[in-house]
Amino acid sequence: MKTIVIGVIGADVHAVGNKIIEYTLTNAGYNVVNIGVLSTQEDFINAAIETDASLILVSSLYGHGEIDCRGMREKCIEAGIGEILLYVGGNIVVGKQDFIQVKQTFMDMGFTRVYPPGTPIDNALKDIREDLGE
Amino acid sequence: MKTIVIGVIGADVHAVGNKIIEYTLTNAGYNVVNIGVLSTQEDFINAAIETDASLILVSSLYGHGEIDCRGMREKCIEAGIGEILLYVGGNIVVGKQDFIQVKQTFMDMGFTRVYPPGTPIDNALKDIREDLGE
Amino acid sequence: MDLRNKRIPEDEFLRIRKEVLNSWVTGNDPQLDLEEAVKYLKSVPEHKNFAIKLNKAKERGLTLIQPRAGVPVLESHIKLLQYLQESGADFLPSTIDSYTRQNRYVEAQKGLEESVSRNRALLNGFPAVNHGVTNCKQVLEAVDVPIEARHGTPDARLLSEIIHAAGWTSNEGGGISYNIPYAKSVPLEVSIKNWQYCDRLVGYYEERGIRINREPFGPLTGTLVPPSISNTVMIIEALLAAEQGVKNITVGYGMGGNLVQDVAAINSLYDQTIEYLNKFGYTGMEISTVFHQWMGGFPQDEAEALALISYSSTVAALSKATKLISKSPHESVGIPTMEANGLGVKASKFIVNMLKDQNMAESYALKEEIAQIKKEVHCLMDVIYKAGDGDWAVGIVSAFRQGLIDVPFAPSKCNAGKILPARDNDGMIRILEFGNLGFTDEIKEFHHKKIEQRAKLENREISFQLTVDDVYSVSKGKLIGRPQV
Amino acid sequence: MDLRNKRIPEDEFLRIRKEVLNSWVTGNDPQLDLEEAVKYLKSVPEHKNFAIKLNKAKERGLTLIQPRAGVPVLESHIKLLQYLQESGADFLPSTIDSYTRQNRYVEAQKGLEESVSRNRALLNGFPAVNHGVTNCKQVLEAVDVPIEARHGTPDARLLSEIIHAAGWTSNEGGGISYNIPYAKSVPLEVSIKNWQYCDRLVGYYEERGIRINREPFGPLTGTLVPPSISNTVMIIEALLAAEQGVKNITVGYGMGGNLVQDVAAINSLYDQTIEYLNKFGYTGMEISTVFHQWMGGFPQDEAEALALISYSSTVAALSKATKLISKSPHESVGIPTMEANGLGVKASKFIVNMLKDQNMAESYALKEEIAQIKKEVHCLMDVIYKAGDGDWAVGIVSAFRQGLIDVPFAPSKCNAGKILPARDNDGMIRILEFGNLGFTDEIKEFHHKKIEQRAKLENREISFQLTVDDVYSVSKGKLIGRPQV
Ligand code: B12
Ligand code: B12
Repeated sequence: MKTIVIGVIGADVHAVGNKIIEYTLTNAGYNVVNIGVLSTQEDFINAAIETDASLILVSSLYGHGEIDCRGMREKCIEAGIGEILLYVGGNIVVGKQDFIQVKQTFMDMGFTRVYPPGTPIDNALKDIREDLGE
Repeated sequence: MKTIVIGVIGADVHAVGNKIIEYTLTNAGYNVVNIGVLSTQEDFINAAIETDASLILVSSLYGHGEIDCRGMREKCIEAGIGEILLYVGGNIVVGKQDFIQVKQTFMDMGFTRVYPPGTPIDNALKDIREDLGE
Repeated sequence: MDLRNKRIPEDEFLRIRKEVLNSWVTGNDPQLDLEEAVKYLKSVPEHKNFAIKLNKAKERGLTLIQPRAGVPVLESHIKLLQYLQESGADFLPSTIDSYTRQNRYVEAQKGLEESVSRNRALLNGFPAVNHGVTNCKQVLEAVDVPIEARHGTPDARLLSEIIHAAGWTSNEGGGISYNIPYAKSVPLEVSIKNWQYCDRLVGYYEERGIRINREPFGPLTGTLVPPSISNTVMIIEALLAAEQGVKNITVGYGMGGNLVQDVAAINSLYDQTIEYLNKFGYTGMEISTVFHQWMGGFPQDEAEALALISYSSTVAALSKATKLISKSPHESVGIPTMEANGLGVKASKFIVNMLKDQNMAESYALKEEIAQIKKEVHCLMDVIYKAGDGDWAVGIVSAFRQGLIDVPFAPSKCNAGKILPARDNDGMIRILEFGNLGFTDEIKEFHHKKIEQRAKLENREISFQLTVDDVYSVSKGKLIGRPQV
Repeated sequence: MDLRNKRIPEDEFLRIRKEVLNSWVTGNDPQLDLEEAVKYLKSVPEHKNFAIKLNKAKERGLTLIQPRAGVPVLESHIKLLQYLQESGADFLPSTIDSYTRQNRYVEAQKGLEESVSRNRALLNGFPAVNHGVTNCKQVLEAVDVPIEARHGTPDARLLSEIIHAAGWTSNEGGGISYNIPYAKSVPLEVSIKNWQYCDRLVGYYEERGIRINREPFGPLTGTLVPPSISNTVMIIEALLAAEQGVKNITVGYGMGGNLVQDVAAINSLYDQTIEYLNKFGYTGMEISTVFHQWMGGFPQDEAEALALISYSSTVAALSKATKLISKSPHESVGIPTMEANGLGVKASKFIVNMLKDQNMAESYALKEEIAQIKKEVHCLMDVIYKAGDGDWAVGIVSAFRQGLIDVPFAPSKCNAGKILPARDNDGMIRILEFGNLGFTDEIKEFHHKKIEQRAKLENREISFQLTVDDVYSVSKGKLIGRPQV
């Protein structure tokens, strides 16, 4: 059973989606480690190391995602899990922005997959299965 | 007391605005001759001649205004009232169109004043007073 | 003219039919052969049959959405309908242009051709007669839901022939509701006779096992019509249609604006239509209701227009009407673009879904208003029955002539045009000037008191100014046209 | 920590105040001198005073509109507020960014500076603390209606000092409502103490004749919160505020979606707030209510979002709430543009105007639901009172710790997070899993039966899946998350 670390990054307290994601991924057969809201990059990385996770799934709802996610890939590399899959989704920037550009920004930061607003977790299950090789 | 002929042109049956216009212009001190809905260009012109009117105020609500109003100025000239003031208003073309262009079309047809959708008759009173020289 | 509320005998119907089909070239289409038409109509799948889809919705307590829409050119019209279907429309319309409504097919042809050549709509609807059966069939075949013709035609005989033969299983209109608000000098006898024909056509198909829905046009002038007046017209048109053999009827109502009065209107409309049909011996009838979103002047601002559309939908859903006719955010300006029309459908659909499982709680105020409307309708029906010596067709003509029934703001010369409506302090539509309206003194007293209360609160005289203010008020964002303070 | 529901003595308040003002550089502004501040607040004209404007609206039975809005840069923020005022907003907000809410002024400063330099908002609100009194005054002076700070800050002491000294006459929040949904590990004792300070500040001004409004945050997590739970929190925060000398309180409620339950919730909230304030000896209180448009996940489609906004406004208007917090058609995507926010205001305003003269008719269903909510609130209040041995502050902390009161989906560790809500067959929010919630068996039985009826109709087990489906449903255009058929 593959392990996925989930949580909500930064000063963000949106907890509903997080609880639904935990429920959905668990139902889909994954070992879910939920570090909850108000989590730092370090919280995610430490949890991933401790649980030997294959994927870190970052939620950001409140708009500060861009600031909060900067340098996360570098921190993963420093921590020795440079190759780990990094997803981000929710409402990751402030306001209604052109998503092509937003996606590029986060891809450039080293995220593996970047999701537009309103993508329910169910729609990402296919990607997860693919990336985790199942 | 100056006379104004009002009516709704063509196959148009929108009667509400017409009744309100009659009421408003009468209250404003004009002699109003209301030929009602479903009126032809000839109906307007005949009424204007019979009552020695200073202004013909054409309403068109249903969208066919452009077809219905073509040649009206020429008919006035033929009938010997070529100089009469001709107003048109309501929803004079089909759909939401750029009004600058619409206005030009009707000015080219020889209308004195052309009003955009949603201009209540009260907003035209100033123009009427001005044009009728009061 | 010998008007009676009697089923047209088949031989007479077929005789008139020849004349009707001869009135314009597209009437000569062999697809208008009745056997052909029956065959084609039988091939229309159930989910595209208006009557059947309505029955199912009614059974499940749903409110389904239908926009208004029609453009002259065939391809554009199909594209428009497909777009609306994707936006969530449960039923599709084809709104017919105004020349066709007046049987001015020559002008309609000109407008159609110019619309093609100039690539810009010069007609305000789809000229179905000029298009003929083949094109109308193409429209039906291009979509996946039932289609209805929506128009405003005093003489819709040829139009009705063409659309039904093309598989359109619903036709809006009626001898009263498509005359009084839509014509100036067509005698009521004539339009009623014409619509008896349209109904008889539907009856003819019914006899051959084909379900076709008929929908009298409830809103009339769309402007401050007191519910008892439009409901009375609806019931009479239902009786006239039933006599000609129509079985599936959707009676309509245009929103007034006060939630309680609107819900009461739909409730009493349904009850009393059934009551009168039963009482006069029409059995096996299938009755549903249609609620029209606000039919008067709309606000210009598109957010406000969408708000009004949403509010209308809320009222419709709470009234449990089976069908809801939607408007668009362009309403006050002109025929909407495809996209604007779609927005109206989406907003409406969202609301009816949100309210699907909710009911309007029974309340004293609701019961009272239902009772009031029913009392008024009974009163008017009695008066009309007497005026016709027991014949509804004769009665309604005579009642209109005498002003015993009277529709505010109607252009028709057959209408007395003496009553003046206005809102009371709750925003319910009442009557301030009765003309010769066939109300009892008790009912008049009730209305007068309601209007008096309002005038008192606003500290002004009872006059036409109340009516004028109320005509404008909703478009200015208020229900009641109170003086500014 | 020594928490009690007791008014903070003035000397202690002034002592703490020094610390508070020292926590960030803008706290040293001489305009924060209390005499200065009192003078400035006294110069704020009546029409810009939140409390006074609310009182007037309540007296006239109006529902006034307030959007949410805040951008980091001063000039843009002012432009935004002016635009919303022109769109019809009766009250203006300044929504504070999330770093400020966590007292992370360094990051807020960084975000503010970057927003200026990159000419693009990098903060999700207006960092009022970093801006300081002068800038906040500029905001107030640029508009013509009262301003309130809206945030979600467990420790809003410095923020409150700055905004009130700048003439903003309302502050949203409370020790419970700005902790449980907005924080993870801030102890409830701490946030309540902090908010006692904020309330005491308002009380201090009250004593000097300045009316300031306080508004506990009713919606909590905005997600399927049963009305009795949020109402209980509201009443307790009102009691805590009153103890500190606050006189003008607006208790809030986030729309659930069922019309009857929502109207019942506002009605009982108002009644019971007054009941408890009276019972516990707080006199001269001015209580009003605020209704929040749908606070859960919004639909993506903008027409649907506007429909939801309009429906929410309809419910609000029928509930006769004094204030309505509006959303925008961009809600599901991100912080709205000025224009999108304005559309929400316009649509909301249109609806409340349409319904101004209409009342929700009294019905059996409404009475019943009011009685149910009141019964549940009384039950929870009793439990909390006991848990605190007669002290509301102690009681609420202890009740949360034990899960006697419990908020669904809350991130806070002080919250048990054991209850699971779901809708019943009418779409009313009920509870399917109680955890340790302080309900009597009778109340639990009532909820259980309601949920059971729904599960039965849907032919499935009672489980968390109901809750999950209901979390999504409104954003997908249905009130109840029923399985697809
Ligand atoms: C009520 C109404 C009806 C009623 C009319 C009842 C009746 N007999 O009067 C009914 C339901 C029957 C009806 C039918 C139709 N209608 Co209609 N109707 C309306 C509606 C909703 C309100 C009109 C109204 O009464 N407003 C209140 C009065 C007081 O305002 P008013 O009419 O605008 O008049 C004022 C001003 O325009 C101005 N004014 C008018 N004339 C002039 C002239 C001058 C010189 C000046 C200065 C000012 C001025 O002063 C008046 C008083 O203040 C409008 C849309 C809207 N405005 O919201 C559509 C609308 C006019 N209708 C329309 C259409 C297309 C039709 C139909 C063809 C079919 C249909 N789609 O349903 C038929 C037409 C039948 C026919 N042959 O004419 C379209 C016209 C489209 C366009 N121009 O692009 C509109 C705009 C709706 C839309 N967006 O599609 N309609
Ligand atoms: C409920 C809500 C709240 C509640 C949250 C309660 C709680 N503690 O959970 C309250 C009222 C407290 C709140 C507060 C705030 N909120 Co809020 N909130 C919402 C709202 C309405 C719904 C969120 C929700 O629960 N949806 C339901 C769940 C199931 O969906 P979800 O959260 O989107 O998660 C799903 C998907 O996004 C996806 N997903 C999530 N993460 C990931 C990751 C990956 C990799 C993938 C594939 C998928 C995925 O899967 C989830 C399950 O399907 C949204 C707007 C909306 N969506 O309609 C705004 C919204 C998220 N909030 C917003 C903001 C700004 C705030 C506030 C800053 C202040 C404010 N303006 O009110 C504060 C923030 C406080 C803080 N420090 O975080 C903004 C964010 C703006 C932006 N990004 O531009 C939004 C978008 C509203 C808006 N348009 O302004 N909020």
